[in-house]
Amino acid sequence: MASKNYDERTLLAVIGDEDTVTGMLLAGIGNVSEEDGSRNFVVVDSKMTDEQLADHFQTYTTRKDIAILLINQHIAERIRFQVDAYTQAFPALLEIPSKDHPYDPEKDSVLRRVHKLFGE
Amino acid sequence: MSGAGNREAVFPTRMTLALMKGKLKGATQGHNLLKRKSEALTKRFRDITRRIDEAKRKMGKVMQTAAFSLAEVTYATGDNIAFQVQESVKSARFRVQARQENVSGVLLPSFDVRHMEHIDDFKMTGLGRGGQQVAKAKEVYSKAVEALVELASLQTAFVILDEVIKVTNRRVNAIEHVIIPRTENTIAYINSELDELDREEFFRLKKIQNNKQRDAADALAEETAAAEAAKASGKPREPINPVTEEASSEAAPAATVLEDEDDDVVF
Amino acid sequence: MEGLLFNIDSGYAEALVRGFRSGLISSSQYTNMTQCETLEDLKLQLSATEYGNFLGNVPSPLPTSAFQDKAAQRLVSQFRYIQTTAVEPLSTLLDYITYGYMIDNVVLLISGTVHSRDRGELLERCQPLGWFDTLPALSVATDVQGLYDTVLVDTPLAPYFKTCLSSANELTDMNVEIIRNRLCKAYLEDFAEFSKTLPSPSNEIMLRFLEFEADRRTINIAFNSIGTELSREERESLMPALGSLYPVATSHLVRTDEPEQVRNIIETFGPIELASLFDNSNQKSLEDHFYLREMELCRDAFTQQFTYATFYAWLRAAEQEVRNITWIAECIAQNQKTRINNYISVF
Amino acid sequence: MSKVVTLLGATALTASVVGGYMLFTGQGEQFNVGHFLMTQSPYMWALLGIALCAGLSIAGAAWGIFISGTSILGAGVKVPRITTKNLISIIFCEVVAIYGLIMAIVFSSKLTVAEPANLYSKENLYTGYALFWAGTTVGLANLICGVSVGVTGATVAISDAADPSLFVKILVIEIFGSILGLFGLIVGLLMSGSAAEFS
Repeated sequence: MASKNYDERTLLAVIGDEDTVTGMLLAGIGNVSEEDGSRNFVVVDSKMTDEQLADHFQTYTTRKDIAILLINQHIAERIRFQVDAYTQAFPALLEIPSKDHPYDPEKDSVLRRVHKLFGE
Repeated sequence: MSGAGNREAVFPTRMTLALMKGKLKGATQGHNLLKRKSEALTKRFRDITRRIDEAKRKMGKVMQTAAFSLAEVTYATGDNIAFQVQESVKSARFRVQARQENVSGVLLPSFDVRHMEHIDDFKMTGLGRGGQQVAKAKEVYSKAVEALVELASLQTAFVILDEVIKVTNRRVNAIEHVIIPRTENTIAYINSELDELDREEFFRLKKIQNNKQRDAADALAEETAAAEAAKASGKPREPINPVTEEASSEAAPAATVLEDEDDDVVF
Repeated sequence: MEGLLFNIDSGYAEALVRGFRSGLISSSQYTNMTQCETLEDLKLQLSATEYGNFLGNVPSPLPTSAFQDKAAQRLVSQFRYIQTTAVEPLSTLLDYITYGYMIDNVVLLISGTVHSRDRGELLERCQPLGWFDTLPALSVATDVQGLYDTVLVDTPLAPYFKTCLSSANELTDMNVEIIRNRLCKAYLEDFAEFSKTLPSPSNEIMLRFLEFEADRRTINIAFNSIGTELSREERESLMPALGSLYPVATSHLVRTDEPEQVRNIIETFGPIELASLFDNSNQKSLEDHFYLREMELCRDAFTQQFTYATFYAWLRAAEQEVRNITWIAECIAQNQKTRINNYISVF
Repeated sequence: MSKVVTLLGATALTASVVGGYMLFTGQGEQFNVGHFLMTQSPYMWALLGIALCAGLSIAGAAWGIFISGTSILGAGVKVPRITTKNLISIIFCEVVAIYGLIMAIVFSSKLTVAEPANLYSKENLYTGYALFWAGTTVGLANLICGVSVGVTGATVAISDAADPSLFVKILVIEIFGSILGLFGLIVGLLMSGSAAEFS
């Protein structure tokens, strides 16, 4: 049963700023569902509220066809509480840097756990 | 002494003792095995953690290169293709497939990249201008996403391993600090109870023997008296009785209890 | 003769444009800019140029997009200023320049409409230079015919759409991109027709620009259509019937399926200036070469006074400058110092 | 440009049609240039010369000022420092008008009242023709000079705005342009010098 669960998860999803999303789409991860037109990517701009963002995050973490969820670090920062609370293995949550916000390992929820484990 | 509180509620019989001894052995063995599993997993875990740490740092660089290729596209096309790209998306070309890997009995998923070669949503992007840069950006980003997928595999493994190791460690600790001491306590208790029982039995036997000897002495006295009186016979029954008593006390204690009114009614 | 009559209508505007052109960043200023370590430094460097404190209102940290947005805004306001001072035939020429952006906007709206996106968001993304009053109404249409009948017939782009009407009526992504390129072709050809009516030497210089633009489109389409399912006829319908490659090289180019072949054809049939396009030493891409060539043309155009081509050249040079600034900002922001000298300094 | 050509063509056509009509309807002898010249008042020629001299000079100057003025204004928007310096272009153009004005004054000093009987005397006819052609020479020379100074002035303004070191260099060219008007002036003076006042 579990393996069947994995098999259905073939997509990557991305929550990010425009440039990141564009790049990911160029790589070919974009998918628009034929049934309901739902997308696996969302562009976060300054107009999007934190609630909307949290909703998107919720949607993507509960969708059954997503294997990996990529999220820009500075966007994850806005919903840090939720991101830190998320510990499921599937979909894998990955914080990625964006163009304007270089990667800061100190903020990454997983890396923080890593560091905690090593007692750093 | 914790013996009274932390033990299993069992009747201190020899069978339970054997059972408990088996259990203790099993627990010790399980503890060893689990400990080893936990160590193996931890080793793997540390390895993965280190790789995650590395990969995460590397990712920063990879993503920067990728973002830069997008800057080249912007430079070449003169305007932002973001919107165009978002609109022409239909179906994912870049997919992943989860594969499972067995590490010390733990199924760790890892993602494999699958390129759907026949799908290309952006064939037309940059047709009039900047097509080469778009193609290059596509390539660079594909590489970047591949690196991300690898990282995601590691991270998923990390999350799962973390969980599994926690569970295993909990089990190891449970066995080490709860089950083994309790079983040992139980065994000690059963042993002490059995010893007690033995002593009682011994005492009882002694008492019975005493009684029997007294009876025998009485009988002898009577007999002597009788013999003296009549000089008749009736001795050979006495040694058989204690043996039968002891056997029946093991096999069917109820009968003995009923028989022996003066026995301890502890059990 | 142009000296006698040109200044009657356009002397002021031309001098103004030349003033703007003098304000373009010089190569020494570019060199200073490439030495910057952070975007704040770059902002400081830019404030020493004509840009002044155009980034004054942007809060820190500066995103690179701010450089692009603000610089583009500034360019648009300059262009609008020129437009308000322009009279015939300069105003028509400037209108023609904006048609190119209009095409982009129309295509943007069409593709947005196909995917039923929010209209306000779409309009925000439109090129301000290509704005026209009926633009917001575009999003009502669902097929090309409807689009043409309801909205576009009133816009200057209407004649260009004629070539697209014959094609498939349904709007899909593929079509949208093809429509864009067809429109561009029709636009370029029409622009060239118009340029021919300008007094000499404006017509000569303008044609040089437009033929170059046509060559660029042709080569790009030839390259980028390799590996797509575009038929020969379709490819041909996208390549402008203009420029130094038309008709001989163009007819060969539609039949190519190998990048190497494209190169051979251009080296065989094309003019000598285009042969250097494929020199990919020092990391220059095809696009870089095109920009370099365009900037050479711009520089040449400025040496001739009393022509309308000055305006076109200025706009192109200023656009290049916006790209350069964006590029340098990107390079600084992303620590890619090795590539930072890839900008094209115009003057 | 084409309008000018059309206009010239139309004029030539009209002239030849009228001329042809007169020739072929037996009035050919009215085409008598000598008679025409002999019967026109020398005052007419003299005044026409003065008018052309002043008018064309001022037209040239105005055109020049216009050409360089628009450029100076336009360039001055972005580089205000050039406006004062480039007033010299305007002055050069203005000088051309002054040449015409001076010549017109010199010419009009010859305009004295002649005896009606002597009106068509050789001297008076000569004075009339001399003033006419001197005025035309000065006027045309100044017209072209004004335009040339104007065009160069526009270039000076724009070059100066782009690169201040170019100002003097191109100004020299402009000065040479403005000297052309002086040539017309000198020749005009010489031509009218030998003409006596009307008597």
